Amino acid sequence: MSGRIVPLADAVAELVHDGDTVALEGFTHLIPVAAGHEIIRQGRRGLTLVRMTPDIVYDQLIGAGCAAKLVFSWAGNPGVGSLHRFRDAVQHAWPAPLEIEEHSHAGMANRYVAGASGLPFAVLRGYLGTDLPAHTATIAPITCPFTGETLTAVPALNPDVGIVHAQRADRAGNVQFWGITGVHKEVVLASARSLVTVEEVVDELTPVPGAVVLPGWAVTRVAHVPGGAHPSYAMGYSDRDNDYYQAWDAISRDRGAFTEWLAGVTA
Amino acid sequence: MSGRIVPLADAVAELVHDGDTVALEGFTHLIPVAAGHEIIRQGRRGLTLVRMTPDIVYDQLIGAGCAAKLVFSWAGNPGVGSLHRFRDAVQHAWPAPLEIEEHSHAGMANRYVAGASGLPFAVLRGYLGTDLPAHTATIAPITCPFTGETLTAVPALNPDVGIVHAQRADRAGNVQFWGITGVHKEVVLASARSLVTVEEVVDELTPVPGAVVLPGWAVTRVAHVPGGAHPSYAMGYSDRDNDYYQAWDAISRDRGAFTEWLAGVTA
Amino acid sequence: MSWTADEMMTVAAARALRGDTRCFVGIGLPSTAANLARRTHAPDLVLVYESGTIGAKPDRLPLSIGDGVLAATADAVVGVPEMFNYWLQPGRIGVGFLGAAQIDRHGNINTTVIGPDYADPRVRLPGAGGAPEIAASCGEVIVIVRQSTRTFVDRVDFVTSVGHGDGPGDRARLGLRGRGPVLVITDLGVLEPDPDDRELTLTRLHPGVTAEQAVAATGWKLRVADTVTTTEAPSEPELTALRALTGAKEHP
Amino acid sequence: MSWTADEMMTVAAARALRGDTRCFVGIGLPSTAANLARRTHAPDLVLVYESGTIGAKPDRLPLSIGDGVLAATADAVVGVPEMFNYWLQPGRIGVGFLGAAQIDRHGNINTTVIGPDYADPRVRLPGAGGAPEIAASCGEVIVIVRQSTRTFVDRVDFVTSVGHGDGPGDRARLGLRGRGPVLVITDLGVLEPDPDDRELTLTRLHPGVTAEQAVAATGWKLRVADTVTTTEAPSEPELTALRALTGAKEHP
Repeated sequence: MSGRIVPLADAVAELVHDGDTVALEGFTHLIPVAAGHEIIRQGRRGLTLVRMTPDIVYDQLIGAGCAAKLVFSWAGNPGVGSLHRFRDAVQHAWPAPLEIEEHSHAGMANRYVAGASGLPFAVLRGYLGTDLPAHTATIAPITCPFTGETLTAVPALNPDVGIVHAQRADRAGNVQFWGITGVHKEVVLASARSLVTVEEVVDELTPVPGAVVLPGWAVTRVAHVPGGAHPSYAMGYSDRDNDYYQAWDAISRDRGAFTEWLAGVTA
Repeated sequence: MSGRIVPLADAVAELVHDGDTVALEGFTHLIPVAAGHEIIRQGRRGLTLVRMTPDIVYDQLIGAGCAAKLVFSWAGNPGVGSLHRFRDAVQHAWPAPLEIEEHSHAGMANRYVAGASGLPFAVLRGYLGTDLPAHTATIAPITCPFTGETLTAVPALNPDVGIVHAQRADRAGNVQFWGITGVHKEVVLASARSLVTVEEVVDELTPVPGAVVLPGWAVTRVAHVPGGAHPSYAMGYSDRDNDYYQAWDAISRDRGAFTEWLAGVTA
Repeated sequence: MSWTADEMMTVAAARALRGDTRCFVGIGLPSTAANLARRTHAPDLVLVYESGTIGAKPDRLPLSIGDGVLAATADAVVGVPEMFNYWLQPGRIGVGFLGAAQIDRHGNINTTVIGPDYADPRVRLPGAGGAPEIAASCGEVIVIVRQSTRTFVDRVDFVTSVGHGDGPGDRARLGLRGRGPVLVITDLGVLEPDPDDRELTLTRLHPGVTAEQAVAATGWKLRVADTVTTTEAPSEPELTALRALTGAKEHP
Repeated sequence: MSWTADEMMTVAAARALRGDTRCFVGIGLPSTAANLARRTHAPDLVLVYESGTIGAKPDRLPLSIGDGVLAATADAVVGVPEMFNYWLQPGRIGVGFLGAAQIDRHGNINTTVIGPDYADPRVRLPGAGGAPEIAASCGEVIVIVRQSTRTFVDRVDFVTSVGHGDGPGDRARLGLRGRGPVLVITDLGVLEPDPDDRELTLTRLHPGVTAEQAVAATGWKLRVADTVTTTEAPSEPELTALRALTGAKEHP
């Protein structure tokens, strides 16, 4: 079973291919940033990137030219401001045009739920009266067969690869995470292949209040990457590096400064 | 806030009225049996009883004449056999006719999910090819607006009253339960009014691995009823009384023996 | 060691579970068989109970589907909606074990009512439980049921769970994901769906049982395979492990 | 003590939260206001963050919507799908706090794009996040936003979150559960929808601000209520609590 635990570079090389639909998730917490950097290093191109809250790591992937399309619900530097690489791609097609497919959080979360559930779509009370349905083809009305009420349907998200960061795995590849768990479980279960980077590999997963455990057989690969969520955090292991979020604003505003940052990652 | 915690008899008198739709849930574990007996004692009539797995306590409520209708997915004495009072009601209208609305577990669970979510219906891959849709009006086909695939819709369950048993509450009425949690959260959130009977009222809910906490403001009433799940169990507090499940078979087989049992409850 | 027909049936069912399969287990014979498999040849078998326990490793036979020992020893405990939606429905479970009050020649199962009139049943049974979606979504289904003309009927009175419908192509037409019943294990032998027309066919007999007995215990004209093999008798380790689980005294 | 316009805005927003309301809080000014309310006049206020924390009791201002202090002090932490489906969607949350890049005369909000062409925006904004469903499902909505002609526009370039649509009856027609924006709190004063036609109307001014200033900072011809009240200036306890939260030095 320990064959499930591999080095990060091997896992990314095995799982992520040009043109894939890839979701790196983590709602503020446990964002798999190191895995994103590895995708940049391996020079993947033409990815459809999926994420509820594209933030720094997606700004980096977009600026590095990995992405052809972004499926998302809120793209910003939380607490700081805009994502300048994302803006530059949408507004000026730099370094490449970026197609977008835009939803709300409720819609994205339910798309993952449908994906994890083996259903082709999910139903919610959402988007009604907004301008989103006019610009997003993946939002459609649906009628309740019992009450006749009109609600909204969104199609399932089933990424080729789902990637999250977690606190721990045991040697069999069972994964445990706690704190703000976001859509971690859903993205792993919705994806055809999955990678979980972890702070620590332990002999036994002792129970933790609020913890979610994903059995190893539901995960494709696990990689041991301490600090792999930086500048986000892993509750019980690290704190959020708020200064880095601030610093990113200046780096990302300028194509030159960004290119220099990028050289540092791919060196 | 402590006004939320009241004696069981008061809670049942306040929340459960003749003709109400009432769900007592608990998947093998944490079944609110004492609350069911209190409903019997208070002589409620014409109830629509909802429960995934009607077992002893529903056999008792049906035999006592409280129910006009049963909405369910599996009615049996788990590990023992049939529910004889349920059978007698369906086959011989004793003590009263019992209308039934029959689903599968997947359908019932999703009906509670829709109810808890404020949606009029849920979608699942279920019932296809079975004879259930021909006999249950609350099963309908629904078409995915994106793929054209036909799936199954079931309407939300929103009981007037949802009742569950739990391990603990704090004095503000926040409720905590762990182990097999079934559809506890869903039934409380789906119901217009709710009652949670608890083994213990504590000053503070210390975290427990695997525990679910329902904030007090999401619960209508809490009653302190140690042993209130007997003959089912409350993990960490009591064991399942398997002998009682066996013994119920003989009591319930015979109208006379049952009537004698009933006299003991209502005495 | 001698053994009963029920023990043979349980051992045969246990043997049908291989390696690290995920197995959706109901209480009763399926649970006994799955726990026996985990203690003998399939220690990595992942037991999944509809009460929400994934990867339970009970040290004794659970007495109900929601036995505390399941939650206490599981890799993960999830709510019932999650169990059906995230784990069963998408086809993550390899094998589903089902029982039956009636089973017909195409492996369709009835656990709802006996008699022609749903509204006025001759016998009211417990109903569907998790079975319809287990039968639909597991990679394959194994049925364990004692064989008699009362149970093995030409057409079930009520289709609670779809086996092979009316024959080839029906599962695909209905959009059911799994392969349906691949084995029906009884106290007499084993029936398998014919590869061509999906009719249940006698392919194996337990030691000491004749094809005539199996045919006589079936409510339709049971087809017998050209080659009928004989089940290997329960081994001493199998019986010892089984009796340790069930607490049964050594059989006379 | 003197105070800034932003401090006045935050204090006014905090005061709008009463008793044991459940409040859906976004990061930034809404979070500051909600935390201030909990520390001053509304200790039983239930803070709900879209990251999944219910009843968080942070001892400092959270720096992000998923700050560890929220999970560590919450009554319950749930997954994001559950937060939106079980807690927000059915209308369990009394008050939703929203910001805006643009807001129009009927309280509709834009946080998506500036400019007439969605496909080729003048400014690409972060997008919807949780806002459309917060605006739809909370009992009522309070908007906090600095007032300027750039932000207060006759018609938003993009409706990200519905306020009062095009006027009376639109929310009901759309099937939106909550009452929509009941207060728009700015650095100049407070706007409220007219009870009849739902147009945002100036009803209150912060101390030292004139109606002319508010009108001049609005991109449509702002209606001024017959009676415009004056906000009570921030009290010393309010300012002390606010500055303790934000770490701001005492103002000049």
